[in-house]
Amino acid sequence: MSQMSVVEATNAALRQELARDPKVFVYGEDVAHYGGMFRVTDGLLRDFGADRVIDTPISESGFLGMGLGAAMAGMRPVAELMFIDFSLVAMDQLLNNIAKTHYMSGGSVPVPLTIITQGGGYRGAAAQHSQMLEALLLHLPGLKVVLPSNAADAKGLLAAAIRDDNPVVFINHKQLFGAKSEVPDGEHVVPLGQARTMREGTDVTLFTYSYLVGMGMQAAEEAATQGVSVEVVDLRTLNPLDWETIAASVTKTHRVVIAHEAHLRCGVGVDLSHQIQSRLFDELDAPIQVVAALDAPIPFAKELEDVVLPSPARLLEACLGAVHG
Amino acid sequence: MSQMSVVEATNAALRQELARDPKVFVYGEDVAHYGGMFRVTDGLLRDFGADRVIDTPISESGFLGMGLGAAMAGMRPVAELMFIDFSLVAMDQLLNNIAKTHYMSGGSVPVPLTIITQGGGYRGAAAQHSQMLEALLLHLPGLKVVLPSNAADAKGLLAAAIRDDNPVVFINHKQLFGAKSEVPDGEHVVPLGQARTMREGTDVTLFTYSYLVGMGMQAAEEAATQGVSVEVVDLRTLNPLDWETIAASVTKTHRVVIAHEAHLRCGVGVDLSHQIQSRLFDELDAPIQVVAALDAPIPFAKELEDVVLPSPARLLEACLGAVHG
Amino acid sequence: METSQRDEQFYRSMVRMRAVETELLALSSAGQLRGSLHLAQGQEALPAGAGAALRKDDYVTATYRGHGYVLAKGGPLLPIIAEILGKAAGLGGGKGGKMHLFDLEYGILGTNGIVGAAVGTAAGAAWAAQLQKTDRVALTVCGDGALNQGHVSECMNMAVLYQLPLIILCENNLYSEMTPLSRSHGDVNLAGRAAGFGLNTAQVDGNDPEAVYQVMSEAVNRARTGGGPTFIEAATYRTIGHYQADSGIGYRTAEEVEAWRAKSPLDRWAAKLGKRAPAIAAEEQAAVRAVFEEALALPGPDPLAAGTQVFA
Amino acid sequence: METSQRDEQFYRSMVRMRAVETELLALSSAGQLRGSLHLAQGQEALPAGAGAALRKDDYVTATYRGHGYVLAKGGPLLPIIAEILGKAAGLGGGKGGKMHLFDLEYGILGTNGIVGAAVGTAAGAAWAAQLQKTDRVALTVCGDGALNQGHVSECMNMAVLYQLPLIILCENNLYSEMTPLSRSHGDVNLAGRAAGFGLNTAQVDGNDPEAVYQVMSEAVNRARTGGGPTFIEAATYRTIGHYQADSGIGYRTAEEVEAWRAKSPLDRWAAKLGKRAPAIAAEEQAAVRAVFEEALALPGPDPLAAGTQVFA
Ligand SMILES: Cc1ncc(C[n+]2csc(CCOP(=O)(O)OP(=O)(O)O)c2C)c(N)n1
Ligand SMILES: Cc1ncc(C[n+]2csc(CCOP(=O)(O)OP(=O)(O)O)c2C)c(N)n1
Ligand SMILES: [Mg+2]
Ligand SMILES: [Mg+2]
Repeated sequence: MSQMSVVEATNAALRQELARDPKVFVYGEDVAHYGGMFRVTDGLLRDFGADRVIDTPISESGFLGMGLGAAMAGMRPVAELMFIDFSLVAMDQLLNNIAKTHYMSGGSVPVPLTIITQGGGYRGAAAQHSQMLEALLLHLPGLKVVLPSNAADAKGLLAAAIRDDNPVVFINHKQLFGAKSEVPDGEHVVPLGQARTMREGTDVTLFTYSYLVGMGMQAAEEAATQGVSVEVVDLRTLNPLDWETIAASVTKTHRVVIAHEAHLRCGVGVDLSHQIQSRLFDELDAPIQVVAALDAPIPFAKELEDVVLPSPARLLEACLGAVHG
Repeated sequence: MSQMSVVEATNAALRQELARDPKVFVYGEDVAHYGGMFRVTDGLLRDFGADRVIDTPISESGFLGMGLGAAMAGMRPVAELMFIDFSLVAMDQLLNNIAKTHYMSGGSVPVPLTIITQGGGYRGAAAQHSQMLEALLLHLPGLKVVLPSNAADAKGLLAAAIRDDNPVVFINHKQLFGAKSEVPDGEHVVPLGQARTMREGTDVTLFTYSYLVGMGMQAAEEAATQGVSVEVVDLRTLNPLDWETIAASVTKTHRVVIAHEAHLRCGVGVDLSHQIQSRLFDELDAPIQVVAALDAPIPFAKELEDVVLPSPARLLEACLGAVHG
Repeated sequence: METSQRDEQFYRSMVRMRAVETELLALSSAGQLRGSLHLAQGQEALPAGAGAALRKDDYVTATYRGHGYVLAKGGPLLPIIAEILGKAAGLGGGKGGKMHLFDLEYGILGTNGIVGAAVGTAAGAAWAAQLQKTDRVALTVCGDGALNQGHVSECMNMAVLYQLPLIILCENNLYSEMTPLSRSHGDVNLAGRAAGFGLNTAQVDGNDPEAVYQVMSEAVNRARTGGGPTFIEAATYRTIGHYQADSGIGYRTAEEVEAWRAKSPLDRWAAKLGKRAPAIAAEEQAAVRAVFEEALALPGPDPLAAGTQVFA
Repeated sequence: METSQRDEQFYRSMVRMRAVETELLALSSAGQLRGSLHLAQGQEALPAGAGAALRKDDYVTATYRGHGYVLAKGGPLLPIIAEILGKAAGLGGGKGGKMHLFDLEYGILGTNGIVGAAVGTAAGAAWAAQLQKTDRVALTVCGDGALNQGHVSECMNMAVLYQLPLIILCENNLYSEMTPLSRSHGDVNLAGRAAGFGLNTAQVDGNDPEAVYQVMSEAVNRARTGGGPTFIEAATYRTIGHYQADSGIGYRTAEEVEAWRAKSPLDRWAAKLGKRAPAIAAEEQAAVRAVFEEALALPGPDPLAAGTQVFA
């Protein structure tokens, strides 16, 4: 085990996979010579060479399309999208092409393409640089979507993503980049599709992921002092979902809060809420609550951003509300 | 009243608004000289001239961005996106720019831009020409989204959309284009945000919109012969939602089915399902069911498309299931 | 191959493509084929010439109108036709359909329903070939109108930047759907636009398979030997409508269509082959008809397959 | 206006912009300013020269680095600074922030955080001006790197097609973030790329406000009189990092940065104005400082405003 930041752990996964498989190459804006805007690709060019680590122009649609083609032609490309907000200039490649190719080809063409990116707010980056857009990627079938909440998962899930024969979008959170925690040394792979129970509880389950896992743990601790036992589950992978862990927890606590930073409407929260109520209706002792961003673009000023984005207080309130009604 | 197809009614709304307001202009691929791939803009160039009806290159990102700029500069542009599937090449303009401008400007810059498009399957148009993508447009705040189910609404809702000071996406369904029904002559405007109860019922409410309204009516009729009374509500506008009508119906029937053609995950169905269960939990006598496309891209072959897309039989089954458990 | 042999090959290829389209149009008119059908009558010289310049292991991506390139790549006819007809034995098991033909074995990385989108795929395959240090090349086919998709511009720049072994074959048939070049392009010099990105460029009579073959061969050779990408502007015309429901008239004058019909590559090559032509044509047509008969009799996909193969 | 008057105006404009950036950088370093701060030190001649060539009712869109153009458009300073500081009295009530400045009265249709995205907005405003039969023009400012966004290519073509009264001012500062032109552009001749789309083009020393003013005036005049759009490639350099956390060194040599510092337009114009310069500079700096003091004392937005103004 070593103490590592999420950036270092992400870098370690890229190193691990570059060393392991000559088909892997990493590319994106400023990733090679500069080492990545967020240092995620630091040193890779030096250690793996110019054929494995490549700078691109600011052409997300073009270079994701090229990732698709390269994947079809036998490579295992890892593309960096600097901010997930910029996925919107490449949505056609992501959703009409990358996500659909395997199916449209009748299963004959695998697309082992990984896209690493980051999202999230809380830093005054305003409406176009603070978003969480995982729901857009989940609505149309064909992409796996992964969001680690800590360094060990960043390493292990990214390794699994790169080894997966499907397109996977791996989303870090900018607030977690510097967060240090224990990461297994040597080969470390965390299978996609396994949620992780971060804290056991009996009164209510809080399902969450990414940066809000930490907030959820805070809220759970505070709730405990108020006599409410919160189980916190880090979903980790949103497609595939770990339904077993989800169902087991719901049938234990009978009360559910789902929290994420993205917007409410057509988001992951309402998605999971519906799946739970439609499959486990009789298990529910209270309405499912979803904590999400308010229905407004992310504002710049702190006074406003604090209101729009979820806070530990809102998570706590939802957990207590689920129990006390 | 006149009998009109949805295409004719859409055309009538464009004529009505072009005649009414010199700031309105209509543009898109093949819309002017040819009169539109689906004849929606037939005759407009002849009747309103080359300054009001304009052909564009195949540059959806560019021309929607231009619509935004033109709207900010005092026009009321109406852009046609030939298929909603192509919105994906313009998502950055739609979601990072058009949807956010009014808010980012602190309310100082209105964006009276209307986008007309069409979606939907059931015609063997395969994975890239059969989609319903309204959920993507709803996830991020800032766009109004309208989907008529008949000719009268097509005319009235489009007129309201063009008069609205906000960006509105107006989505026809390709299966409805030829569907004729009664349309009020003369000025006809249907305010945005009003659902319409198409059929009263007492056992279960079916919330739906667009092409599936017709399927819902069919299912309701069949259910009636089996002793189940289905209330069918055409949502018409997905943002804003008509919560009053929705809540009134749920508190009447206590059982809910939501049906749409789009995919399930992070779609409109799970969205509405969550809103209903979180606000009206105690009113619900049964789990809410969502009928949606199966989790696969829309396949080409009829045998497969029939399975992936909702059918009257699946709607009926869901309604009966909601009642009989 | 000698010129005379090539002439026969071109003619066969063009006749085969026309025969396939004739069968498809008949099926579509009879209501036996779902969805839109984008035919390429008048443009057959392009796949014929381009296909002959490629190796089996080279890559190809093309448009919704690109089935001709799939045929010309040399793979067996039955799985292609079966896919277009939506059969279980089709290349994509009936899931993809006409606009989405994939065949890894023959380097077919997709025809594509989104204008311009296939250019990125081919550029990426060219990138892979380069990184793998093979001498494979990638061909992507797009229309004149597709140049107005930003995605294509992005890829043109990257093709030059990385000196990719890529050929962009632009079928300039003067129209994007029903809109002429003059109402879609600020400057109708397409090769000039590509040259502005630094691409090698060439212009060619797209109705002459031999000319297409020559210019393609030059571009392929350049790409194979590290000379970078080439943009080829090919002048051509579809003598039929944009898709099965379009008459092709109204937005184009009858004279214009007639003038281009007179330049039909099939007729030109029939004349070239002289007396040999009818027998060759009959042979190809019979072969195509046989494949259609076989394909039409095949079973459709199992409905249970609808939910499979979303993921590998 | 006479040249000497203009020289003073340019100098004032550049000093003002530098003073604003100096204040912002200090606030950011002190942790009193949220988010990323993209400064334009070294590039001040461009807004100074371009702003002088525009009327109040002309339109402007620019990048995350575009606050200089907002200042140079002539609107009052306080609401601009207040927005950058996230105050209720800011142009956007604190909702937009630094990267999203809008002021309809002065034709400011947005600085923009998405590379290239603002080009469409300006092209659309130019379209509106044309359709409304006014003689307004629109200026959009983008970087060298932004040309690699497909959106920009699409708009270049449409600007020519519709002969829009649009000026695309491309600030070629040789880098997109930390990546030099040679690793992002297959062909580094940016004006050449634009010419391939049929745009009128010009190249200019972007560190010379008078030269920028002249070339802009020509383009503006052409646009006002129906002569269509112009692409201006301006050679310049940011002598500071890409954003506040970037030293600007490492991916650029110290010599390169120094060589460009020596071409600083502020120094050049200070020398030009001679003895008059220090007093002018002091005056502008004092004015800016006063505005900052006033703005910093203003209240932040009411948290209740967070959910309002999503829709009109
Ligand atoms: C992004 C996108 N926009 C619009 C369309 C609709 N569309 C299909 S074909 C076509 C015309 C394409 O013209 P061109 O590139 O010249 O090719 P051609 O059809 O003439 O072979 C259009 C606009 C599409 N498929 N994709
Ligand atoms: C679509 C998109 N991709 C990437 C970015 C991240 N980004 C911000 S500025 C920048 C560099 C832009 O370079 P250039 O256009 O030359 O402008 P400059 O910053 O040099 O003024 C990049 C890549 C972005 N904001 N938007
Ligand atoms: Mg064409
Ligand atoms: Mg730059």
